[in-house]
Amino acid sequence: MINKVNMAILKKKFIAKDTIEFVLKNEFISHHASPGQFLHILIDGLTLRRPVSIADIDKSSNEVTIAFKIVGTGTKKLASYEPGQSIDVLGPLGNGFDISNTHPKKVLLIGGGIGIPPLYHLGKRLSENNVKIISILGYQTKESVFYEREFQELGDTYVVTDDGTHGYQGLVTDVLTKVSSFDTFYTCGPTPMLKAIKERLSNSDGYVSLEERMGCGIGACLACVIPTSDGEGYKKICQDGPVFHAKEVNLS
Amino acid sequence: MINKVNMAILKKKFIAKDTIEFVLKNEFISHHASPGQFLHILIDGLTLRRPVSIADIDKSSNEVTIAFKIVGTGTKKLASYEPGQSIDVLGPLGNGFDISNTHPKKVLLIGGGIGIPPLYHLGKRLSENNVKIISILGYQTKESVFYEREFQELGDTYVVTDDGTHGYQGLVTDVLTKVSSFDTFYTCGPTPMLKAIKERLSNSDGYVSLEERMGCGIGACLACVIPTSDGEGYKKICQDGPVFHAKEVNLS
Amino acid sequence: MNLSVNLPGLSMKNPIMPASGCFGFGREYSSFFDLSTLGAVIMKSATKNERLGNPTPRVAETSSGMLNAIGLQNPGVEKIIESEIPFLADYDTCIIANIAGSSVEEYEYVAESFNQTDHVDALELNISCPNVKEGGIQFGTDPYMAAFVTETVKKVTNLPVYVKLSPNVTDIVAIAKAVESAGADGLSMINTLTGMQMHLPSQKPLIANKTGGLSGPAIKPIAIRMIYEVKQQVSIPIIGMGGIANAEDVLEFLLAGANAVAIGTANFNNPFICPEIINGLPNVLNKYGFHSINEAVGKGIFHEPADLSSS
Amino acid sequence: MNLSVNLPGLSMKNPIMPASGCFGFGREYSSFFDLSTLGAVIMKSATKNERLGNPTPRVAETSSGMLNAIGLQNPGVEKIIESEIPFLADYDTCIIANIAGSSVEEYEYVAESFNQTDHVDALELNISCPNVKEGGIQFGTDPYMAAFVTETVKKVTNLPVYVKLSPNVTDIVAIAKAVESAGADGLSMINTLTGMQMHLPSQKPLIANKTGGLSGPAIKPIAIRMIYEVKQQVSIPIIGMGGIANAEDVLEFLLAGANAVAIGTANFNNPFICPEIINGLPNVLNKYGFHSINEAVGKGIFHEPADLSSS
Ligand SMILES: Cc1cc2nc3c(=O)[nH]c(=O)nc-3n(C[C@H](O)[C@H](O)[C@H](O)COP(=O)(O)OP(=O)(O)OC[C@H]3O[C@@H](n4cnc5c(N)ncnc54)[C@H](O)[C@@H]3O)c2cc1C
Ligand SMILES: Cc1cc2nc3c(=O)[nH]c(=O)nc-3n(C[C@H](O)[C@H](O)[C@H](O)COP(=O)(O)OP(=O)(O)OC[C@H]3O[C@@H](n4cnc5c(N)ncnc54)[C@H](O)[C@@H]3O)c2cc1C
Ligand SMILES: Cc1cc2nc3c(=O)[nH]c(=O)nc-3n(C[C@H](O)[C@H](O)[C@H](O)COP(=O)(O)O)c2cc1C
Ligand SMILES: Cc1cc2nc3c(=O)[nH]c(=O)nc-3n(C[C@H](O)[C@H](O)[C@H](O)COP(=O)(O)O)c2cc1C
Ligand code: FES
Ligand code: FES
Repeated sequence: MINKVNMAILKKKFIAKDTIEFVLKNEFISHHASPGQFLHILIDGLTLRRPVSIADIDKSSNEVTIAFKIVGTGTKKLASYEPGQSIDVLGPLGNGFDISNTHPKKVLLIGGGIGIPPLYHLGKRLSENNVKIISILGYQTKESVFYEREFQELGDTYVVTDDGTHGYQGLVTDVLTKVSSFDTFYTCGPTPMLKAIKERLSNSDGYVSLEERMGCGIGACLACVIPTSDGEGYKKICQDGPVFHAKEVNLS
Repeated sequence: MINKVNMAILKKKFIAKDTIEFVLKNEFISHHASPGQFLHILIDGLTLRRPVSIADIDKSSNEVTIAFKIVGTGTKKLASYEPGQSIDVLGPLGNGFDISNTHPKKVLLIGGGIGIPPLYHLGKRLSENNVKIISILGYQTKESVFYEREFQELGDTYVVTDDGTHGYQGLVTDVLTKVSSFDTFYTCGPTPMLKAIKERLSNSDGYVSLEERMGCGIGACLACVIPTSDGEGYKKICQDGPVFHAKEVNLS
Repeated sequence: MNLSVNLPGLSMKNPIMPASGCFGFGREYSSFFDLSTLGAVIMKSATKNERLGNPTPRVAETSSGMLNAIGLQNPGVEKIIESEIPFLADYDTCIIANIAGSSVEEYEYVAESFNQTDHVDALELNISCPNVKEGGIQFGTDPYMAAFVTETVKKVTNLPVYVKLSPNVTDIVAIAKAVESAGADGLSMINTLTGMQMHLPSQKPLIANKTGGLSGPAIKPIAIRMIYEVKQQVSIPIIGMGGIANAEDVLEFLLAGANAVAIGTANFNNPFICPEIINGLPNVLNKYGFHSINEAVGKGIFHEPADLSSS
Repeated sequence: MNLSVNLPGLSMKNPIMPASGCFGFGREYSSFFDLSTLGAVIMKSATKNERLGNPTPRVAETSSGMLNAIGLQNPGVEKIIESEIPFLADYDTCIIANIAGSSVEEYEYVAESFNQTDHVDALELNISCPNVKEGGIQFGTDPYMAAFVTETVKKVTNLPVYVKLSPNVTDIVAIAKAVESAGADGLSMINTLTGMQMHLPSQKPLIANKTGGLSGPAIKPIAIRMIYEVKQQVSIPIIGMGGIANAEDVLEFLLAGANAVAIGTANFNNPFICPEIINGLPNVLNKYGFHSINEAVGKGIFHEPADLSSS
C-alpha cells in the first residue's frame, strides 16, 4: 500500500562530506515499509520527485531515517530543510529485498557510496532474525565514509576507499576474497560496481538494488525501465524493483 | 545611487486583511531612499522581481518599513518569509515625490488601498518640515484598513470604505469637498482612482504615483512605460517615475 | 456547480482527464483514488505491436518542466484491448484510446482494432510524438500528411477522432484547419516541445535518445497561445493540455478556448492532482463569475475594438 | 584560464554578452558594473524611425520565465548612432547592433546607417521578433524570406552579420542553412517563443498585445536542442541564448555548439549576472576539464556508434 504523507523532520545530521541524514516521523511509512523500499520526495520548486531509500526504521517511535548525498539541485534543496519543517512523501515505494521467503544463515552486504543506506536497514532486520552479516562498504575517500560503526555493530565490516585514505585501497570487489562463504549477497551502489559484482559473484545467489531517473515512481510512466536478462522485455525499477534478483536483469 | 543589497527582516506584522508589514534593516537603503521610491524585491522561485514602495524609514536605526498586500504568487511567497531571513533587494529605485524644491504649507495626501504606504513615508517627512497634512484614505472594507492611526497623528484624516463598514461610505473623491484649500496634492492608488482625482483636481498642483508591471526596474527594458500627456512620447515608470506631476502623464 | 461537458463521443461529468502517457492505463493511480471521479482517461499510446521504447535515462528535470523520451513503449493494441480496457471499463468514466504509428497503415490498423471493443469512447490520434525515429511527429508537422492520416483513420473507425497536434510547428492553425477539413471531430493540444539537456559530467545529452519532449508548467504559455489562435479558426472542440497544475490553470485554458483539459506531468508531482483539481474547480469558476464549464470556454478571446498598438 | 573568443568581427575577451532588449544601450547597467568586463554588448533593436512600442502591460511572469511584448520601442537608428553608441564606445567591449524592420527596405536602411559609425563591430539581424504586427517574425519563419533579407543586408553593410533565428518554426535547420547560403557570418539563437497568459480577473490576455515572447529558463531545453541540431548542419558560428542563468548553463550551451552566449532575462533577476557569470566561468570549465572556451564548443554533440533505440 502506497500513500502520500507528510513526514516531519525530527533530526538533521551531516554524517559525511555532502551527506545528510534525516530522521523523519510518520506512522504509516514506519509500519508499512520494508528494507530496500524507497520514498519519493517532493522538493519545493521541482517538477519531479526524488527517490531516496529508507536507511532505518524504528517502528516503536514511528521514526524513519534516510541518508542522502548532495549531487544536484534537488538534493541541495532538500539538504536546506530543517527540523520542524516537513516533507511531502510518496511511499513506501518499490519491491524491497526479499527476506521473508529465503532463510539465509549468513549474508554478504556490498554497498557503494550512497547505495549503502538501504543495506543498513536490511542488515538490521536480518540481524534481528539472527542472520550473520558481513559487510563490504566502498567510498570515494575518507571524508565520504558514514555508517561504518553502525555496520560494524552488525558484523564483520570491510571498508574500502578509492584513494586508500581510509580502510583498504581499491574497489569493493578487491576485498571479496577476504570474505569466506555466504548464502546470499545483497548489493546497492553505482551501476559499474553492480556489474562487476554480478560478474565476480555469478555463481552465488544475490540481489541487486538499482537506480534510474524516475518520473512517477509508481509504475505508470515507464521512465525507469531496465531490460530483463532474457532480452525479451523490461522491468520497472520503481515498481518491480528497485531490488532484483541478480540473474533477472541486464546491467549494461 | 542604486545597489543590490540584502535586507534582514526584523519584524513581520499582519496589519490588515492579507496585508503584511515588514521592518527591514539596511544602512544603504535607509540613507539613500526618499519618499515615493521603491524596492525591487527578489522572491524565491520567481523570474521577475516585485516592486514594493517604501512605507517608512528610520535613519537612526537603519530600519526600512514596507507594507504589501497578498494579491498573487509573488506577494504570497513574500508573505511567507519570517524574521531572521533576509531578502535580496534592488534599490532604492525611481524618482520619488519632489519635496525639496517646492515649499507647500499644506498638502493633501490621497491614498487608495495598497497605494497608501508610500504616502505615509511622504507624510512623515513633510510633517517633519512643518508642512500641514490632510489625508484621505480609501479602502475596500473595514478589514482592509491599516495605518489609520498613523495618518491621524500626521493631521486630519478622512477614511472611506467602498462598503461603508468603516469611515465614510464611497470613494476617496466623495470626500474631497470636505477638504478646504491645500497647496499640493499627492496621490497613489489604483489607476481609476488616480484618473478621477486628476479630473476633479485638474486646477490644483499635484503628483501621482503610478504602477505598472515591471521587468528590470531600472529603465533598461521599457516594460513599464506610460504615454506622456503631450502624446509625443513615453516615460518609464520605474526610472522617470513612479511619481509624476499630474499634468505630465496620460492615464487612460 | 455543473461541471459536465459533452463533446463528440464523450459525455463527461467534468472536463478533467489524465493525459496520455502520464497515467499508464490507470491501474497504478486506481490505488490512490476512484477513477470514476474523472471525466475521462486518456490511455498511453497504442501501436500495432509491442514496443520496448528508448534506452534510459528517459526523463530529466528542467526549469518548471521535464523532458521525456519514453519512445511509445506499450504492449501493443491487442494486449491493451485484452488486458487494460476491461480494467478501466469497470469505472464510470469515459475512455479515450490514444493511437500512434510509424506509417499510415499502422495508424489505420490500430484505429480499426479498437472497433473490437465497446468500451472506448473516442480516439486520440497522436501525430505529434517527438520521441520516435519514424512516424509520430512527421505526420504532425505537415498539414497534408496530418490530413491524410486523419482521413484514413476516420474511414476505418466508428469512433470520434481527436487529433493531437504538435507545437513544434511554424503554423499550428494550418495543421488544425487541415485535420478539421479531413474530418477530425476534435483537437487535442498540445503535445510536448522538442528539447534537450546537456549532462555536464558526461558531456553528452542527458536523455539517452538525445532529444526529449518538454512538458510541464514551462510550456503553459505556448499551449495557451496555440489554443487561442486555433480556437478562432476551427469549429471543432479542443482538449487543452500543457503544464496544467491547478484549477486556476484549467480556467485559463477554458478562457483561451479549450472545451476540456488533460493533465500530464502534474500527476508525477502529485498523484492526487486530478481529483484535487476536480474538487477545486467549482470554487474557482465561482470566484470568477462562471456557472458552468461551457460558459467559460473561449471567453478570453478578445477582439480589440480598434488597433491600439503603434506597430 | 583563457576565456577569449574570436568570431567574425568580434574579438572578445570572453564569450558573455547581454542579449538584445534586455540591457537597453548599457547606460543603466553601467552604474552597476564596468561594461568593459563584457565580451560584447548587443544593443536593443534599432528601426529606421522611432517606435513607441506596444501598450502596457508589456511583461508577465510565467513558470520559470516571462512574456514580453515591448514591441521594438527604440529611438530610431539615427538617435542611437548619435546618442547611444558614443556612450558605449568609451568601454573596452565589442558592440553589436541589432536591427529590425517592417520591410526589407527598412532592414537595408538601418543596416546601411550603421556604416556611419566606426564603433559597431557586428550586426545582429532580428528576423524573429514576435511582438510587432508587420515584419520581424515573418522574415524568420520562411527560409526564402530569411535568405532574402540576409542577402540584402549583406550587400549594404561592411560589417559581419549574425542572423537571429526564431524558434517558432517547424524546421530551424532549414532557416539556418538558408541564411548561411545567403552569406550570414553567424547565427544568433534563439529569440523568444510566442506565448500567452490569460488574466483571470479581467478574463482576457494579460499582455496588452495579447501574445508575447517567452524567455527565461523555461525555454532553455528548446534553445539547447535547436543549437545542437543547427550546429551539425552549418559551419558559421552560433551565439547561443535562451534561459541562461549561471556559468553551468553557459557550458551547456557551449557543449551543444554555441561559440559564445547572450544573457537576457537573467539581467532582470540580477543586474550583476553578466560579470558574475564571467567570474564563475573559469571554475566551471576547470571542473569539467576544459582549458578554454573553444575546447568545449560542440563537445556534447554525440554521434551514437550504432542505433541502440528500438524505435
Ligand atoms: C530507488 C532509488 C533509491 C535511491 N536512494 C538514494 C539514497 O538513499 N541516498 C541518496 O543520496 N541517493 C539515492 N538515490 C539517488 C537520488 O535519487 C539522486 O541522487 C537524486 O535524485 C539526485 O537529484 P538532484 O536533483 O540532486 O540531482 P540532479 O541535478 O537531477 O542530478 C545530479 C546528478 O545526480 C545523479 N542522479 C540524478 N538522478 C538520479 C537517480 N534517479 N538515480 C541515480 N542518480 C541520479 C546524476 O548522475 C546527476 O549527474 C536513489 C535513487 C533511486 C532510483
Ligand atoms: C512602483 C510600485 C510600487 C508598489 N508598491 C506596492 C506596495 O507598497 N505595496 C503593495 O502591496 N504593492 C505595491 N505594488 C504592487 C505590487 O508590485 C504587486 O502587487 C505585486 O507585484 C504583485 O505580485 P504577485 O506575484 O503577488 O502578483 P501576480 O500574480 O503577478 O499578479 C496578481 C495581481 O496583482 C496585480 N499586479 C501584478 N503586478 C503588478 C504591478 N506591478 N503593479 C500593480 N499591480 C500588479 C495584478 O492586478 C494581478 O492581477 C507596487 C507596484 C509598483 C509598480
Ligand atoms: C512521461 C510522458 C509520457 C508521454 N507519453 C505520451 C504518449 O504516449 N502519447 C501522447 O500522445 N502523449 C504523451 N505525452 C504527452 C502528454 O500527453 C501531454 O501532451 C504533454 O505532456 C503536455 O501536458 P503536461 O504539460 O500536462 O504534461 C507524454 C508526456 C510525458 C511527460
Ligand atoms: C524584455 C525583452 C525584450 C527583448 N527585446 C528584444 C529586441 O529588441 N530584439 C531582439 O532581437 N531580441 C529581444 N529580446 C529577446 C532576447 O534578446 C533573447 O533572445 C531572449 O529573451 C532569450 O534569452 P533569455 O531567455 O536569456 O532572455 C527581448 C527579450 C526580452 C525578455
Ligand atoms: S518512474 Fe514511472 S514507471 Fe518507474
Ligand atoms: S521596468 Fe524595465 S524600464 Fe521600467
